Amino acid sequence: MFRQLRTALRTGIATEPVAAAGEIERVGARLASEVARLFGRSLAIRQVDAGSCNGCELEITGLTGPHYDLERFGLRFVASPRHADCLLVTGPVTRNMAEALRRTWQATPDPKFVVAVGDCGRDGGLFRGSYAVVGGVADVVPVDAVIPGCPPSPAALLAGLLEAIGRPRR
Amino acid sequence: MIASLAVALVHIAVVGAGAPLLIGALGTLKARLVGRRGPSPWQPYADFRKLLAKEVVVSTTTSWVFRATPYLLVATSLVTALIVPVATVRPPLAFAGNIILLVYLFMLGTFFLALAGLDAGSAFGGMGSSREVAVAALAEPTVIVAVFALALRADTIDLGRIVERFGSEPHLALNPAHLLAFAAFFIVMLAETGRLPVDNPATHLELTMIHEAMVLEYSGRYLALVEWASAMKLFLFMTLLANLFVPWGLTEPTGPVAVLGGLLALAGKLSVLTLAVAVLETAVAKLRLFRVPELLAGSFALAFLSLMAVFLVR
Amino acid sequence: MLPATTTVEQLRRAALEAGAAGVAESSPSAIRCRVPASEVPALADRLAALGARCQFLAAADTRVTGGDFTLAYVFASAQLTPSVTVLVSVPAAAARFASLATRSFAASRFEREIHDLFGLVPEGHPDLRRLALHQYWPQGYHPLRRDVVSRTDFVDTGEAFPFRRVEGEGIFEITVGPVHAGIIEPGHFRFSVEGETIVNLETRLGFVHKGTEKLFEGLALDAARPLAERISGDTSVGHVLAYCQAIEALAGCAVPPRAARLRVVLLELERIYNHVGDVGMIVNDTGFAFGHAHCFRLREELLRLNERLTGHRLLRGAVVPGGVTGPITTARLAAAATRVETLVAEFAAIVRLCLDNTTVLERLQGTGRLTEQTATEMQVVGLVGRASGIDADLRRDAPFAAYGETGVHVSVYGTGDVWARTMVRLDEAREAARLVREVARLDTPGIVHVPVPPLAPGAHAFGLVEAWRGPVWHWVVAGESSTLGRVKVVDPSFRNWPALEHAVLKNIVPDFPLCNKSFNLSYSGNDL
Amino acid sequence: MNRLVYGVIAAMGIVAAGLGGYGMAGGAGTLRLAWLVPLGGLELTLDPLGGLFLGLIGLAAAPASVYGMGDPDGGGRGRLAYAVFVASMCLVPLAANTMTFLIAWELMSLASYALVLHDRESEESVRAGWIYAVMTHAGLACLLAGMLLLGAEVGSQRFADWRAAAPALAPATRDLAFVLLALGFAGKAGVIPLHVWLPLAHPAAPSHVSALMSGVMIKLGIYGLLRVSLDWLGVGPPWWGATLLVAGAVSSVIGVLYALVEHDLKRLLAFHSIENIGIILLGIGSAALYRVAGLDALARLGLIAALYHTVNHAAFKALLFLGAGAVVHATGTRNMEAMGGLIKRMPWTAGCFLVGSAAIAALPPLNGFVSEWLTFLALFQNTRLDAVGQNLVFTLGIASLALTGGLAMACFVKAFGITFLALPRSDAAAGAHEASPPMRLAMLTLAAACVALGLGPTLVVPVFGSVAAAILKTPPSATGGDWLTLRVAGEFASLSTAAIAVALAASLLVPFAAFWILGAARRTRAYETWGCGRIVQTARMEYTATAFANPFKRVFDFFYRPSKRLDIEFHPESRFFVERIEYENPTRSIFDDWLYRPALELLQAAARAVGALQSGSANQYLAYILVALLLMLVLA
Repeated sequence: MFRQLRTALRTGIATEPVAAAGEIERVGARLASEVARLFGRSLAIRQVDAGSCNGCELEITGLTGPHYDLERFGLRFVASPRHADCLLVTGPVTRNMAEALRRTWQATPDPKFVVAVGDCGRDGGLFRGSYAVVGGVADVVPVDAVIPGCPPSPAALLAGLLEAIGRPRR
Repeated sequence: MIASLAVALVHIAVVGAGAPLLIGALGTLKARLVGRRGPSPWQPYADFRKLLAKEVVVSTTTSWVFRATPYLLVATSLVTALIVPVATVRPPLAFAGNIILLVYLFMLGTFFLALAGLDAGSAFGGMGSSREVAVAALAEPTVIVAVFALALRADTIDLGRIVERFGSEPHLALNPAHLLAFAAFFIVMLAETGRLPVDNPATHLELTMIHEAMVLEYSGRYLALVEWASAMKLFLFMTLLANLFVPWGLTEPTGPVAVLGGLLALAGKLSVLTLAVAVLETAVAKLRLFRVPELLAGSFALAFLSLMAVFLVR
Repeated sequence: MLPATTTVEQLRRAALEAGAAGVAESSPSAIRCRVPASEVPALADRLAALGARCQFLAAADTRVTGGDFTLAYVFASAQLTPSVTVLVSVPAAAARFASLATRSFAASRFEREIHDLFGLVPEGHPDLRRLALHQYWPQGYHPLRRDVVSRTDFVDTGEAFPFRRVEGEGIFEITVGPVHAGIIEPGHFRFSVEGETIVNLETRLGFVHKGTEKLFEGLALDAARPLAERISGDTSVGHVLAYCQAIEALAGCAVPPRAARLRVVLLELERIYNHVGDVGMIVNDTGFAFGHAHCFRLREELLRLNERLTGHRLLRGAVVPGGVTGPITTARLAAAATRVETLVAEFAAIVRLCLDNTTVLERLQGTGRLTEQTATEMQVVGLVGRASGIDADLRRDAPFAAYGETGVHVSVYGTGDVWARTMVRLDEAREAARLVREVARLDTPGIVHVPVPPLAPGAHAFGLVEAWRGPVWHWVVAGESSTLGRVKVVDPSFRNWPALEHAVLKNIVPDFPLCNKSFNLSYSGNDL
Repeated sequence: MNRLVYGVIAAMGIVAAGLGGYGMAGGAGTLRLAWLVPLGGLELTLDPLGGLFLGLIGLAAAPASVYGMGDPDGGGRGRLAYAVFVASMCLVPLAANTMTFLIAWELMSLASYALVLHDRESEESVRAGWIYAVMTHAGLACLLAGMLLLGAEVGSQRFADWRAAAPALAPATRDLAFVLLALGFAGKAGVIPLHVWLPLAHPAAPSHVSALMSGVMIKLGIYGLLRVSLDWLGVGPPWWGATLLVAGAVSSVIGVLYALVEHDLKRLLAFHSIENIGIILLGIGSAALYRVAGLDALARLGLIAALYHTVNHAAFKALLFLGAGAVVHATGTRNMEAMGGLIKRMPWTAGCFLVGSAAIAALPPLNGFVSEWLTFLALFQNTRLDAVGQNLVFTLGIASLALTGGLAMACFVKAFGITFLALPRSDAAAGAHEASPPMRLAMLTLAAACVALGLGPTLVVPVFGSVAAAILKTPPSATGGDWLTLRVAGEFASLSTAAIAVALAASLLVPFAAFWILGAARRTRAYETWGCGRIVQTARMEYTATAFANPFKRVFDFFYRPSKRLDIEFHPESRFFVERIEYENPTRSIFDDWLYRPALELLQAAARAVGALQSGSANQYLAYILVALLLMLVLA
């Protein structure tokens, strides 16, 4: 336990300020006003992998690490869509996941918003047109914003999310 | 009458408003200890505010039990707040049943929360309920026996009077049995409030959780109420631990100054305790589910020894 | 387990005895032949006696060129060398072939996949429930046939998969997924339990089936490279390297020595960041936030190192057919090697700290035990296999890229529990750091890319890479004018998923996430 | 006809209750009919303790009979047995001499035996009846021997004479009489390990009979134990009380442990009767110990706790059995694994059952909480005793009572949750219907009694206090406190369930009202249970009763000794293709394995030795016992 404390002291706080400005494509106008009012200080995120290659998930899990630490902004990942305000969906949406995504969206209480993550989430990306893929996230549930990239880095994800809820970065 | 009403309001206000801060501070401290900036200690307030503004999605499988439970949980926590010596040694409802009432009020909450977990019919809820009642059923006797070991030495089971007695006669507390009871109570506190190493409040995996598995179906204001109630439960347990075993600073509610003094003393004690819990929670892993009963059995043994010591070391 | 003495010669003799035609050596340790469909089980039995079992099976729709479907089998020991590739024609009219399911568990899975995607029936297969496609997909719709018309006229009716029902009073089913509580890929787990003890587990995957193999068809070689990198996002290098090696084998081009060495560096960097992250996740599932936070801190540093070195955090775009691209100079490589050593040393210290914590250790030891016997019978591969006593690693057994130069120390544990899988990761991360250092030491400036000559239509070749999870296979059949005809991808996850069902038996439900994380199999790579 | 018979019995119950109330209030009376039977004739006496039990029987019989009116299974042959059953139970607490007592006692046993056997087709009923008959007659033999012994020593068969002569008896005689009588009564009360008949017999009877058997008949065992340990034999040595206390501790914990892994709803309730008998014994044992030490006030407290819990248990256990009866009637099964979702189809039954569950789990502010609180206090006060051995016995009692509380809560989460909540697990449960109006009325009455007994301890405790004082022959003392608060032992403790109820109601209603005013209810949407995005929920995915108790099965595996069995049929050529899996994990009973089976084997060996008498028929053994008893009666 003391070795652990020593390690903790030596490493210190690894959390960094958010560097880049968020590159985010807004889809609706609703975001800025209502979302900021409600979720500016508290946002529960349910992540849904609707068919991604796991690259986006890899970077999303990075958000919980010490460097990005999304919790400092009042953002956190939750276990149940019942607890969620925001669905963070990676795509492309496969035929086999479309229904699950729809149900997850239904199970989430209003007000809620959907952020599509990655180039695949935006429009299906490389997988567009496959017999097993429906398309981008917006082809299945209403999307409010898109964070592009393949995969977007944790920095871009964090900046994008903060932009979405209109939260100043500090 | 008016004075005791005022004290009641103070108790409810302190517990109701302080509980989220306690949870928030624990979160911040734990994050700092692992090298993260972590959420603000005020985060739970923002969460509650948001949840209250949200819609509630209720499963079509559920009955009124599911909908009534959040209110009942809050009610049990609030009533408990009136029994525990938070700000003074004369908690307003202390006369209504003393420590036994305290334990059974928590059981009332657990009873309904566990039923609510079963009500939606999902395996996760049942899993949480089954585990929660197993933990509660094994933790509850320890609370009774540990607190009773103290009560015997103070010759009353009124919580306020126990505090008063130990406060005025500190030599009573200088006793190995006292330490045993403290250790037992500490372990049970972790178990009853779903902290590590019994339950992991930070986990987000359906299959491993206890508390969160039961509340997986709750949303919006119901979720806020349930989480608020469980925050209050943690606050009350920690307050009990602080004031029963470190009984100084609390007095009779002679006036606002005395009450304020009691609150300040409590704040100090809780800060230390919060830090201790945060350090402990970062230093241990969650026990395998079926090790938990062993831990609880151990704590029960400690409490039982403490009680026997009252007779044997007389 | 294979007697180490098996030689190509013995395999050749066995093939000939089974009536194989056109037996030829494709490399010093591999032969190819053609066998009539009816003779496959007999051949399999002869090879099994030599320790070679079915390790790969794929179908290709070659009706346009040959009038029949073609099946390609690879028989080999767990070390995958020496091997026999057997080609079999399946007449389109019959669309049936003899199943090896009860002889080789691996084959049974490949056969189910072929049954779904090509509509060829493995006769005598005891379990032909769907694998790649879900229940609601129409009967008779086999999307990997060349002449199929893509259908969108069917909807998800939620029709349930026929899970096995465990009889007995009080038994019920816990259903988890496809949308999980954590940030992980989608899949469905169905536990039959009596309370906490897991009596039976069935996994139902295929949720992220994206038709990847079909997407390869007709692509130009360079256009297919990004797709190969996105088969499983965390194994970008592993897959693209297997793909490139298959193309290079087809085209008969040798990559420059420096490129081969850099490929080692890239593959090992991928291994390290994944192992570090995995250990973080395993420790996190024990509730030990400290280990998780520090492993993730280190993983982030490693990903940033990747970005500095190749321009992409997941090392994408660096490996191309014919070599590698990117500005990796000798000096930067040396600096990277030093950085990697530092980070891995720190990682080892964190792991030691975690494992010295008895509450953590207690959760790992004895949990999710996959015995050596079960692992061997199920033909488990890669990291999971090495934790269950299967001493196989392509980097040593059939060296590719520049592994012949560096040598590889293979870490094997016998206990098969979560602890063993954690220890394999720790050892491999350290070995990977050594390999990067070794390559940096050997590195001299030179070219890193050669152009790839055109492919002969209809030719086929394998690319085989020991990625961080285990062996990745790419089987490429060339199409017209240097495009891709058929690409069959096998991620090690496809081989190992069923083993998880056995490892968790008799464990308790709350330990499942820990078991699952210690396997950390890819859903995307499995579902394709 | 049905209605008439049950109506008459209900009225009889109310009359009995009135008479009992009169007795408790101090009204005394004696009725002698010397000519009716030999050996002392029929003699009935009303005193406060007898009055209490008479009242209890009456008050429980009334709703049970009303329930019987509405119970379609309650008609036919069972009516006469039921009438005899209720009438004989009423006589037991009034009996004033051996003959009267034994006749009433045996009538009660025979009538209940007939009721247990009401379903002769069922092998289970027959087995239950057989074991019940054996155990009850073994108990009778003990009682008879004890009473004859006392009668011979004192020279009178009248209880009043025993009471007077007790202090003069030789200690050995008193001890022997105590052991014999206590064994006989403990068997009837279902004290562990004499409980084996109880979980078999109670569920086998029709539900309104189960309610009376569990609610009051076993209480007559408690009645007997009270008479033996505190009344007839005078002040005994400390080991009497200590034995009762330990028996209480063991019965309470083991009873609830058995209940936890039971998924036959009525048998689960029957096991809880054993637990509650244990809790009552804790009170009686502490009273006996305090009395020996001369701590009269504490003895009274222990006795009040025991009496209070006796009454409470009658109320909530009768309620629960009636509720279970309604459920069993609606679903056609006692197996909880086939229930579920009944709260939507049987809201009244569910509501009443929930009240009963909360009461038996001792949740405030209901009645179970009050009597457990009193029992705790009685046990806590042992610091006043200056005998370390006894203190440790009390400590054991405290620990077991604390453990019992938690486990009972867990068990009733299971009983209510699995039976009434979520989705129905069978077609029968899906098509269940609400109970008939008389059944509902009976349940509502008992539920109201649970609430009233919970909220009114300040009114009830003085009544029990006077009964206790009468038994202990101490002057009745005023209990502390006022109309709102009950004070026990000065500053030591106080209780006010009414205050708790008000506080709970207020803190429940305020947030609710606040949300309601703010219009929160409009922001509610119904949607399917979260199934991870995909699965349409079925009952197969719900927690089962077996599964719910699984953690306990693992924790207490040394006690349950579960024997796992996993049968897997593989494909003949590969073990990776499974064709069928079956799993079982039953528990085994320590008492069957280690006590009764060896005893039975011993008995059989002995029977073989006595070859001439051997016939192998249980009935014949029973006949032997009866003949022997009659002989002894005549000879005495």
